[in-house]
Amino acid sequence: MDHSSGEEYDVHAHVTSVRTYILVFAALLALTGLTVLAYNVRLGDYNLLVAVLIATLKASLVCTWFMHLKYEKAFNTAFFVGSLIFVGVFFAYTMNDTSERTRVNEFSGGRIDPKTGGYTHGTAPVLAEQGSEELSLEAKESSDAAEPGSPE
Amino acid sequence: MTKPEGTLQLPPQMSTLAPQVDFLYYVIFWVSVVFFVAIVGVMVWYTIRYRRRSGVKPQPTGHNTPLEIAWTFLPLLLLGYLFHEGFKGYVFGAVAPDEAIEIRVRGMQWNWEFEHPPGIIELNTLQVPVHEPIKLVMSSSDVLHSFFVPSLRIKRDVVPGMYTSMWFEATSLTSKEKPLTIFCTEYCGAPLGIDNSALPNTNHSTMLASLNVVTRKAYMKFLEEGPPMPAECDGNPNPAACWGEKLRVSAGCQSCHAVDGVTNAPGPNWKGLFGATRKFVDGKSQTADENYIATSIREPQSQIVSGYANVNMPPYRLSDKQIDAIIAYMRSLNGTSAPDK
Amino acid sequence: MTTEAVASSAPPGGDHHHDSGHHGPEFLAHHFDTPVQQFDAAKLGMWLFLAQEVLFFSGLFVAYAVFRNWYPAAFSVGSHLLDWRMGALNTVVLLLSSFTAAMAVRSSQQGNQKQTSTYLIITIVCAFAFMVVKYFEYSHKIHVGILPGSLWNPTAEGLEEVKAAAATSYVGEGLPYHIRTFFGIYFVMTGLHGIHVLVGIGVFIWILKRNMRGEFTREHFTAVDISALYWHLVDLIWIYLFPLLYLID
Amino acid sequence: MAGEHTDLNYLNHERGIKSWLLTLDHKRIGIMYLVSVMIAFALGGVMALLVRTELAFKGETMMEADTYNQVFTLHGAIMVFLFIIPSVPAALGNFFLPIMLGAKDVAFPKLNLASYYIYVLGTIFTIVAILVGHVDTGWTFYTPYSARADSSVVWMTMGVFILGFSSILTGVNFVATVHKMRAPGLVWTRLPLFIWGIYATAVIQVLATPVLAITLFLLAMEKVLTIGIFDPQLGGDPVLFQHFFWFYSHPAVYIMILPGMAVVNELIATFSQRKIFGYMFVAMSSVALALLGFLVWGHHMFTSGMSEYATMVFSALTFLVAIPSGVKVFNWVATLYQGSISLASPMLYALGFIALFTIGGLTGLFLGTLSVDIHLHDTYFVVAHFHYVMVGGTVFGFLGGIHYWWPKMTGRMYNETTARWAFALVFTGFNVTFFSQFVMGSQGMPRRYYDYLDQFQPLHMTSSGGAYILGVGFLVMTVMFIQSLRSGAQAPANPWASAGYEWQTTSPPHPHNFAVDPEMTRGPYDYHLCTDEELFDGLRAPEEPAAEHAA
Repeated sequence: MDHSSGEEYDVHAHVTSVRTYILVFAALLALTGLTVLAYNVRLGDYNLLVAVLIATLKASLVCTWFMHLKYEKAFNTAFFVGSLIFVGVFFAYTMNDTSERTRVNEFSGGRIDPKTGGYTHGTAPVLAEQGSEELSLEAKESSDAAEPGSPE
Repeated sequence: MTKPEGTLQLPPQMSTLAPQVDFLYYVIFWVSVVFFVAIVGVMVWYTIRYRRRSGVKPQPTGHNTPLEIAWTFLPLLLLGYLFHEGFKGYVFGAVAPDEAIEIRVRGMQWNWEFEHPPGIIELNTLQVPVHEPIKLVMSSSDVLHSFFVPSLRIKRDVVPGMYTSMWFEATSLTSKEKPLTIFCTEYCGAPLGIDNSALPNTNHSTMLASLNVVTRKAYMKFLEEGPPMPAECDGNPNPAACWGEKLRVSAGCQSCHAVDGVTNAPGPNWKGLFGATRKFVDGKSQTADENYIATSIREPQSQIVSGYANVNMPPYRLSDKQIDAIIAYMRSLNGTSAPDK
Repeated sequence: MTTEAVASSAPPGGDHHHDSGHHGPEFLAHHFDTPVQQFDAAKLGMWLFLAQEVLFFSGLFVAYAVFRNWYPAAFSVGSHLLDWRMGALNTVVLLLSSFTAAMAVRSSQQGNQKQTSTYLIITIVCAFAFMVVKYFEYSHKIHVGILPGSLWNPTAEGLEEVKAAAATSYVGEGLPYHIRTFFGIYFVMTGLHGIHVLVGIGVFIWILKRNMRGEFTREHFTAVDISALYWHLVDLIWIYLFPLLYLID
Repeated sequence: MAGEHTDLNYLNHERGIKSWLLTLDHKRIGIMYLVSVMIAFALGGVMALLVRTELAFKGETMMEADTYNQVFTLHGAIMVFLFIIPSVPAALGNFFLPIMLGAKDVAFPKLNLASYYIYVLGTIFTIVAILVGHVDTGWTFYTPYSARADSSVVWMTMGVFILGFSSILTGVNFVATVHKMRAPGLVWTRLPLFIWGIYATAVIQVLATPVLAITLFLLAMEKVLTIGIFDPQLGGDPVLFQHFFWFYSHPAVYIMILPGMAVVNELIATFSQRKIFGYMFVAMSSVALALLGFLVWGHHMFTSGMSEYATMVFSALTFLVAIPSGVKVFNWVATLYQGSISLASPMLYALGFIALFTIGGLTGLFLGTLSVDIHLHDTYFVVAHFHYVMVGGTVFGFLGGIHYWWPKMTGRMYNETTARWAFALVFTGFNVTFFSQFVMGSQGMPRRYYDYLDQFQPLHMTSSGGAYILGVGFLVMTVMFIQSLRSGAQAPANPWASAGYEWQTTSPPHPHNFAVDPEMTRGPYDYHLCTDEELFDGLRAPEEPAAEHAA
């Protein structure tokens, strides 16, 4: 194991120019502004999608340039991006199951029993009637406002 | 593979679902036996045939990709079949026919409460008509429980804050003295430091209920009259007190209420309770008469005696006759068994 | 974009009189053969740790998604209770600190220790600024009684704020019961992220000290690079936290 | 304890307690892990015997229901978090991974020592939780029961939270070592299958354990800040906790079984003197198991009130996971063909592993099929299934590994006949204990029951009897190993005539593993390429140069 002064002996990390860093930083600030702007525009469900897309764009900018993922060994990128697939699997199945539950009343959070239209046993408003947990002022209001079968 | 009286491995088949489940169980069982015998047999044979003998060198390993592909993808066919059959049986057990009788099941720490359609409440016993689909709509009032009847091959968790449901159709009657046992199979703990934890309905392992499959006529009669007085109380001079005593056991009151006049934990002692004045947490007080006891059984949280603030007793919705029986039993504890009600 | 290759000037191999047959420059650990191997191993180890952090925070994002799906009204009102300007300020502060951290690595790669120290100091100052903004947000919520779960007992002033927030959100009037769940998730997410920022400050102070002692040279800047990677990840998490918590319509 | 070898080795090159507690040598850290893990195993084993003694007779035999709940919780928690997850990767993996790679040490030695001390800290937290008392939630900490119990559950969850980081850091260390520290000539297709197994386990440890950390952190916040995520009264959902918990815990069962399989690869290859059949298929099946393990956690929740659609998807994917395990077992049996098989005690454990793991795997088919699982879930059938896979699988692999590498680790041989007696006791005791539980389970005996119906009494009695035989078997084994340490014969460098890289160095190995940096010119199982000198097992008289090997 002789230590020739060959290329592979010393560390040759890639040095990015200052210009690149400044450009990336400016882009990140612009995107933050864009997110806030998008927030004020009423897009309904797409607001969430737009917010996540912009955040992902910013995140990939930070990853490729600030974290040098562009010049990194293939395995590091593969492992880091690969971990996102596992996050995706975790999201997909948990959301797939939890969104199947019985309809939830937005106001009181009470689970609506499909048959009787009333609240399922053990949810907050039902507990209120049982008096097992004294509810402060505004929750009482919310349970009045949210009578069973209240408008969606 | 339908053996109604049950085999070495499986309990008797008492529901329409059971034969399907058992057939699939035995298909998997025999497939497993074949695989096991093949693998271990070949292993043992090779071990003997090629045992180490001096002077015999091992052959270098070849490789046989088609064989590898074969034993990677061929088992997929078998597994595909198992998945398909399994899912079919599962859907059959999960989706109830429309005309099923709907029974509300409430699990609470160590009791099962059943509510039949017209509002009749049963505690730790369930009567169902034979050859009729019964749909169970279940929820829990405290922690996770799970409703399991081995002979019906049905099991579903009972989750607080959510409805879970399943259905079954009993195929044969159960005898009076040997009802089906309902187990709780989701761990729900035990109270700290009760002395004899083998008593019924005092912890997770004794949270049992009995399922009686009766004729339709008997079921209809039961719906009118509500839960009957237990048979052994008939000859008793004070049948109501005897029923009350039996209820204290079957309804699980004994896990918190003693009757020896001494211990007052975790719930108040029943001996000497009837007629005594009770001081509440908010300072008011009241003599313990009939309706005090009725309300403290039906809505325990509405009137809490001082000293028991952090004991959250669940509501017990017993029928009027049952509450009268408990009151009669309390009177008998004080020795004033004058039935002047 | 011109990229200057790092001219390797220092003679490889350094001196040879080390114990236990040590070979190579002083910073090379005995069980590595070449500095490249040591650097790559460190980088790989760090990226594995970052993947683990991503999975760690993924649990929180899944909880967020489940409860936003169940209680959209409560999340909308809860989000309006938060001051998005403070959130935006915090985002800019963290982006700046991320920029200066990257510049610190660049100057350390070129062996310019003084410049590295200045950039590190700016990064640490930004991190402190972030925590100060967080302190104001938290103290206001605690003072007004808007807390998670059963700690939720808003004072009169708090109730006013909740009603105002409900008015601006799509809910209009009527107060959802589960604002407390939103704040349960809000405090856990931003609190855990805050703890990671504090850890980042600690790491950078330790790196600054070692840099002051002149430990990092053109060949040996691994520690600066790795702590910057950790800091970029903390910034990444906040890039997602800001829109998801502060900007729910 | 140290072998009186004249030449320098990792045991005698420095002495004193400080040299052990502050060591950076992966071999010493491996030994420290081994000792701590065996203590945890003994503690967990005692809990198991208490559980079986209580269940031997109906009604109250020796303890209350609540004490019984605490005992089985401790049995579960200690065995899972303190013993079986760190056992093969941290103890045997730490010791042999660098040697098999031809490296001097793991990639980050300081991190290695740090992860050992994090393990010790986590153990202390867990023991404090035991002393503070009555953690009776089961090793799964299901809410809302765990969220309602008193504060000592927070101690236990924080203890497991810390133990998780020790597992993560070990995983990071091993992946970096396998990628960056291989000796020249050791390409990926020449990696010993033990390394493939430990590598796949490390990947799971890095990717799955953080989700356990966040789950326990949320559970602690649930109790401290009542954030209301898992508590239904505050709008939370207990089934969500089950999703979080099992997203970690199913990959965790692959963290447990893959190292067991990894060891068995080495044993089968050495004791049949042959390369493993279908080397690439077995290696890739380890990686496949690691990745597929993340898709199937829902099969623990079939009856938990999860939606029917999710249940169907999980059941389908669960069957995919059975394929790689099957591939491994078929390839092992194929390796025995035309080999030269010696039934030394390590090989007994390997063959025991194949038989018992096959039963464990096949009973998994029952639990993967939806309608049958509805009947069998949360009964003793499941208890028997995972004990067959964990004890029949991982523990047999672990014991096989300890027997196999004992001469290399300690420089001492152990008594072969006592080892075979111990194996016989362990094998029969195990089968008597858990085969009876299969029948109990399918008859409908629920899990975690302190008291049971009369019909299950005889089977519980047999199971408890079997547990005592198992206990005696482990005692015999412990006595044998202690006796071997005190007065065992000097171990030659390659007592099992194995072609593995770790046998090419002295036993116990040089502080830097190899006196001169190794160069790998052949695969780890290429017996036909090995010179006789490499395969010389030191048992023949030294003067006649192992003639018959040449024949």
